[in-house]
Amino acid sequence: METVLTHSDISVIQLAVTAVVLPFVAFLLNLFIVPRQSKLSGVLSGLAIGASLALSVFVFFEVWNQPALHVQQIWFTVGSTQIRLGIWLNNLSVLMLLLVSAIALPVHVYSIAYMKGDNHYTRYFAYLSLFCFAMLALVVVDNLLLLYAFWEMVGFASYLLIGFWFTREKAIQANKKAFLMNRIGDVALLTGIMLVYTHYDTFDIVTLFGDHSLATAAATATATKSVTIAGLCFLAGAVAKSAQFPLHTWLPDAMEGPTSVSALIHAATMVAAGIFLLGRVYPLFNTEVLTVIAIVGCFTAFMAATIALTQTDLKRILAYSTISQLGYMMMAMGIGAYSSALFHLATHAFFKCLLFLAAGVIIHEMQHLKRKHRLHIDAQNINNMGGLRKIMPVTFITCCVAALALIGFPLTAGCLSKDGILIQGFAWAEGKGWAYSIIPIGAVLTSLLTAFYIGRLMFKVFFGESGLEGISADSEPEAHEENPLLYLPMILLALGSLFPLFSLNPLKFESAWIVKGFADMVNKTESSGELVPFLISALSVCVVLIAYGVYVRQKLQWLKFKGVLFNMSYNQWYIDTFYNGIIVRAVVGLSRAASWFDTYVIDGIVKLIAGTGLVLSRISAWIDRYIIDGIIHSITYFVKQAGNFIRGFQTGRVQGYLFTMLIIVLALYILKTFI
Amino acid sequence: MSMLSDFMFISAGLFCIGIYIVLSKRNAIQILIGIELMINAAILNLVAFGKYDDLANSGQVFALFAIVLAAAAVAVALAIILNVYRQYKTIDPAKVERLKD
Amino acid sequence: MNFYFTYILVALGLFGFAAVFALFGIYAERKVSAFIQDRLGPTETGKYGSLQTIADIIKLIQKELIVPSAADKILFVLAPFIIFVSVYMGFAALPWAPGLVPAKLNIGLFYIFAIVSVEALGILMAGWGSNNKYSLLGAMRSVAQIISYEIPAGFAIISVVMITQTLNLQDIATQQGVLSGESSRFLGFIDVGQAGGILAWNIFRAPHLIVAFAIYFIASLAESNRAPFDIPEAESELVSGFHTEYTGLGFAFVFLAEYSMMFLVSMLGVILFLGAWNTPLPNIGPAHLADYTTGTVWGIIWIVLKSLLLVGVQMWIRWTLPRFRVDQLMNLCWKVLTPLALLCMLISGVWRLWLM
Amino acid sequence: MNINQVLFYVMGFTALASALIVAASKNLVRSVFMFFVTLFALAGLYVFALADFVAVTQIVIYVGGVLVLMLFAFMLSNKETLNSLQNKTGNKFIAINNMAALLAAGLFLVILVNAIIKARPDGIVWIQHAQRVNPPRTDNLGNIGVNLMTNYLLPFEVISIILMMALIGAVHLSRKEEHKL
Amino acid sequence: MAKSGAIGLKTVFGGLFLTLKHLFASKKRRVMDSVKSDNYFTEQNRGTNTIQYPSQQLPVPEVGRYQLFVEMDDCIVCDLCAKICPVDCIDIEAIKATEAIGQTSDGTTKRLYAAKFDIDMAKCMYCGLCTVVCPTECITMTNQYDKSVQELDLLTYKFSEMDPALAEEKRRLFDEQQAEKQAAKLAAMKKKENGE
Repeated sequence: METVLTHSDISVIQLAVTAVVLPFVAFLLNLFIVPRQSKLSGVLSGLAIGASLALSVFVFFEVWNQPALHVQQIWFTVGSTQIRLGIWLNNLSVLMLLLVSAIALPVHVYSIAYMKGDNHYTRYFAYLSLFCFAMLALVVVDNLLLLYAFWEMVGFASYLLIGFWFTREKAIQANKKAFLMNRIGDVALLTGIMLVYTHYDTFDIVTLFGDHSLATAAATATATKSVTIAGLCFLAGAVAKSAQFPLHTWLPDAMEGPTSVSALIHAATMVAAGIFLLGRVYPLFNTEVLTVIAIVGCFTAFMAATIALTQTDLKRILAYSTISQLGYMMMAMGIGAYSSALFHLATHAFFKCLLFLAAGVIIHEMQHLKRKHRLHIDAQNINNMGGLRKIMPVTFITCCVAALALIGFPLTAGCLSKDGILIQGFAWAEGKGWAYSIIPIGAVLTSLLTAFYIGRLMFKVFFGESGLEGISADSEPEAHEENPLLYLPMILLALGSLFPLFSLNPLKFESAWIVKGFADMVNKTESSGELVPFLISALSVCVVLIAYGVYVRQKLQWLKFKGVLFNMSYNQWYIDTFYNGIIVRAVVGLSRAASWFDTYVIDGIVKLIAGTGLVLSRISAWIDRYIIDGIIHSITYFVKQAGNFIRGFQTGRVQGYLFTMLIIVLALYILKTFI
Repeated sequence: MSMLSDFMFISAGLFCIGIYIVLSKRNAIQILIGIELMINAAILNLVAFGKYDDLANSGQVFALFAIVLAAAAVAVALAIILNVYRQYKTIDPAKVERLKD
Repeated sequence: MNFYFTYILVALGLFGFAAVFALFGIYAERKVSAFIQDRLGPTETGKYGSLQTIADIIKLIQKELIVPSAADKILFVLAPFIIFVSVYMGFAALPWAPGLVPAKLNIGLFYIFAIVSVEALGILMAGWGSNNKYSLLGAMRSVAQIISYEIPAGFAIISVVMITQTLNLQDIATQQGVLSGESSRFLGFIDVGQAGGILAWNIFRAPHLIVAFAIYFIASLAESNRAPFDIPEAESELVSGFHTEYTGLGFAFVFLAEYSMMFLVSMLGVILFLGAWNTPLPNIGPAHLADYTTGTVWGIIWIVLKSLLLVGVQMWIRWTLPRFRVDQLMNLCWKVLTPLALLCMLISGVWRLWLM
Repeated sequence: MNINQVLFYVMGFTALASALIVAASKNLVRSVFMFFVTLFALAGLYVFALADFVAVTQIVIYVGGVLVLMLFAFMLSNKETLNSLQNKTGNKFIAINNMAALLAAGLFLVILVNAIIKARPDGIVWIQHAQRVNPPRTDNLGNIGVNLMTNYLLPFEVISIILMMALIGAVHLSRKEEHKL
Repeated sequence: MAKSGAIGLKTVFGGLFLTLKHLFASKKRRVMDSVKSDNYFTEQNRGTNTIQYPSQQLPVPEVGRYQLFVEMDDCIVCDLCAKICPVDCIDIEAIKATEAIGQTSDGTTKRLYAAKFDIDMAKCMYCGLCTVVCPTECITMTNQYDKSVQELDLLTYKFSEMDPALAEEKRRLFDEQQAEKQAAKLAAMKKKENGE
């Protein structure tokens, strides 16, 4: 794959590398040089990511819809195998590069205000920069091993950030959970990489999945079993990282981290890494795997949407919404709507990030109220909110934009991407039998559920009266939303959630440039393509109106908030309970058994040996004491007596000895000389 | 005229004075001085003879060794004297009789 | 018998120099201390108080020599002279200019090192002879300090000797200038044998000799009992150490010895490290600055100037730094200076073998 | 009788006389300081034997080290002598209890002198040879150094080890810690 | 170890350069400025601080409270200052005059002679109470502060100009007047007795 690179291409790659490395520099500076709680750290990280964004934009325009850029050098050599590493910039890479930095910048800006006064300000930004570095690096590297390394680093940064407030027990539990869940996926991913390596003898992504690649040929022609398994392994990795069923439960718990972190990592970027991974290795998947992907995605989307219906925690609702939307993307990948999946990834990043940032502001406000009135309430419970639109107009408006985008309301970015998925879904199911059409129908249902829960969220938070007794929010005289650093990013993201950023035609998803950038895997369709979006939009509006009726007007009381379905949704389909009850208990039981074995069987044998040794040594001690010591004592007795006898000759006076010696010398000399 | 025998007479005198000090004194440090005098008498002889050994300089070299050894001996001896003083509160070697507390 | 006469004249000349130096040294010290402390110092006796020391000496000479009744009289009276003579004898081997040295000794450096250590004995005599606990404590401290600091100083000196390969001070001096006739390399690389000047000085011949010089300088401060190593005469604890009981001429001699010692160690440092009587000006191309400024008179001027500079630094340090505590003093000597000096010696060996 | 010989006999006399005072003096401190004179005179004698390096070493080690060490030890330990310094008794050089020692030392001196006279050291063959073939040189410093590092390398190294052992032993012995004898 | 060494070196050189700065700043001499001057204290941080006293003097405020001075013409010898003095350094001996002997500058009539008005400045503690109680403000503190003398006695300042002979004369006169009065009184009594 050695292509001749022109000078400008090399500079583009250098710029890309710079964009990747800048946050790392910020991380190192924050970690080692910048003093704790220094205001500098936020500015530093923000500047780094800002510069990265600028470079990414440049790189994007250089690479987008141009031939992919690729440089390599030898990393290390094992035997005759050369492992190369390098940078691969194709449409997918630069899109992700741009997306990550574009989302990260507003979050950084927001964080500067949001984390103000925290005791570990510098540490926060260090972690954030580390995450950005890992994520940016993840999207540009061309080597599976390196990709795995950065994959792990992303997970690790996420772990650090979830447990950022490490004094909270729940945060510790959440980050452990996230880490362990991710670990399952990571192991699967590593297995997948190994399988790919044994099969194709290379780690090089370009060789594997680029144009005219090995995998493309393999997937289409000879779909061996190992390739299928490798595909499933990659899927499992993506499932864990993107919080898909059945490994999704870490994501809601991950909301224990700072809200800005949730916005950046758990809504917009890191969870998208799974989708990105699927996109990177897409040629590897054969039909079976793709179907599995579609099923998993569809099911996750539906399940998460139903759970989101009943949750009361603001951030948890958004978390489940994220899971649901990621399921959407997953499903799109599975049905071959590659471009739409990525398109949705991009649009979703904007509006979900915005929703989280808004949630952060709202929670901030609630905590403020809580402190002010000395209440003991959960600041994140939406039942305690209400009527906030009057005191937080900017948040309200931006939130509305995001919610509409999430519903897929026309004129928003979400409408374009979501409709694309739905249309392609119907097209895919067409002519394959009724069973296949469950998937697009599930998607539509999910879409309606989405409309309902987001409507519920909006109405509970912004409309009606405050959930807090005796406190009317609008009687608060003081200024809210005072910090422009908080709402400026939100406004920017809200603008990004509207259609013009992605397409000039608000109704036709094919005209979006992201869709055009990727060669689609599904044939273009025209049947019912135009109808579906309008139908769904109309239905969505109806659903929103129902929600309005339920939560604002307090009508439609026949909707029960009890019952099996409600409980199932409220308790998140009992998945966590299941995990705790079955898997954890099984592991604990196994370890108890092992412990019993250790205590009684192994220790018993050891004690038996020890007892034998003890008896033997008692015997030898007796021999030692009476027989051997007896001999020695008798010898010493004789020596002692002899010594006592000789002792009398020794006075211990050196001078005496010397004198004696002198006398002897004199005597000898006299004898020798004169006699 | 050679002064070799003069050197030797001086050395003999110093040596005998050293012997007298060692034999007669009741103070460990003075005894040490006597020993040092004797060593110096020996060194004087070494040096005196070494004058005629131009090639190997054995006299001077061994005089140096002797000086160094004497210094080392003094260091150890004084340490012992100090220790003895701490134990017995005297430095008269004749009074140090008890071997054990 | 004429040369005996010369010997006596030289000895008298050195004594005269020591006395005159002490005279102006004391005056300079008082002035320096005064200026450092924003005072004026002596101003009344003579112009700018320049005759103050002479007045003090006249006063000291007039004073009665008091010997404490409980003192060991012989030791008490002898001690100041032994202290002074040991320092004074050290001057015998110091070269002043090319070809101008009171006694040409093969082992001049070793001789100075040995004879100066006799000073410790004099101090012990003074301390014991005074029969005064402050004197004895001061003497013990002083001797312990001198003996301890002789070790790093000795090692620093040896690292020079290993480079120069001689104990003859005149040879060491000659090697560091244009008169050496052999190549001498700046930092072991650039040949400055012909150019001479400051770059040919020992301190620049091998970089580690800069460290050795620092060690020697610190140790020499301690050996002459100067601040910050003046715990033997710590006024706040021991009145004034071993010379508490001295008056009149005895005190004058102790003082004379202290200032002579200052000059001696400075001059030795200059000879060993700072080019002795060599000019700092190098030959640059056609401008033979080094050749112009080398000679007997120039030599004396240079060496006195450099030594006075070092003496000035000693004074400056004395009036800046606070006194060390005993444990800090010994820590510095044994845990810092001695290992560093050993390291210097090691590097000297390697340097000699591989780089010269 | 040139000035060198005069100086030599003066030195020798000083050495012997000061050594006698060391032996005779009741005042220990003075006798130690007198010992210093003896050592200095001995150093002078070494110079006459053309061993100036040994002479200087003698001063460094004995005067600078050994004597000071002795004085230190004395001042640290000897309270009795400190007291006896105050009430000086008469200078009894010839006392009854020292007669035996004096006699032994005197007899030994007689024997030594006798032996030296008999041996006639100036007539020893190799010394006469050496005087004829290569008369003694004064600048033998470099030669000593070379010899130390070649002929006498083994004793040199051994002595350094012994010195180190002695120092460690001395330090160990004089530590303040309590240790059983 | 290395860190403490670095700190040591840093502080040593810091100190050395500080003293060097002072050493070379010594050319500048202190300006003899009054306390009132604005840069009185900044002046002390520059150059040498020594005041070579006899030839240089700091200006002293006119209202300085140093040496006591008595304007004898205004003194009415009331003895208040001697009574209030906490250290008893004022010693006054008064002689009653036979008639009013004059007026002070503020118009008070003087009726006593001061045979002795000594102030022992060696004892004085400069509290200034005497100046406060003086009814005619004749005792004041001046800004003279240099009172170096050869003998201690010279620190006792005598303000009374009356010589002993004159004092004796005035005493005698007063005694005579008293005696006359006594005599007259006796005569009057006798007369009364006789008259009764």
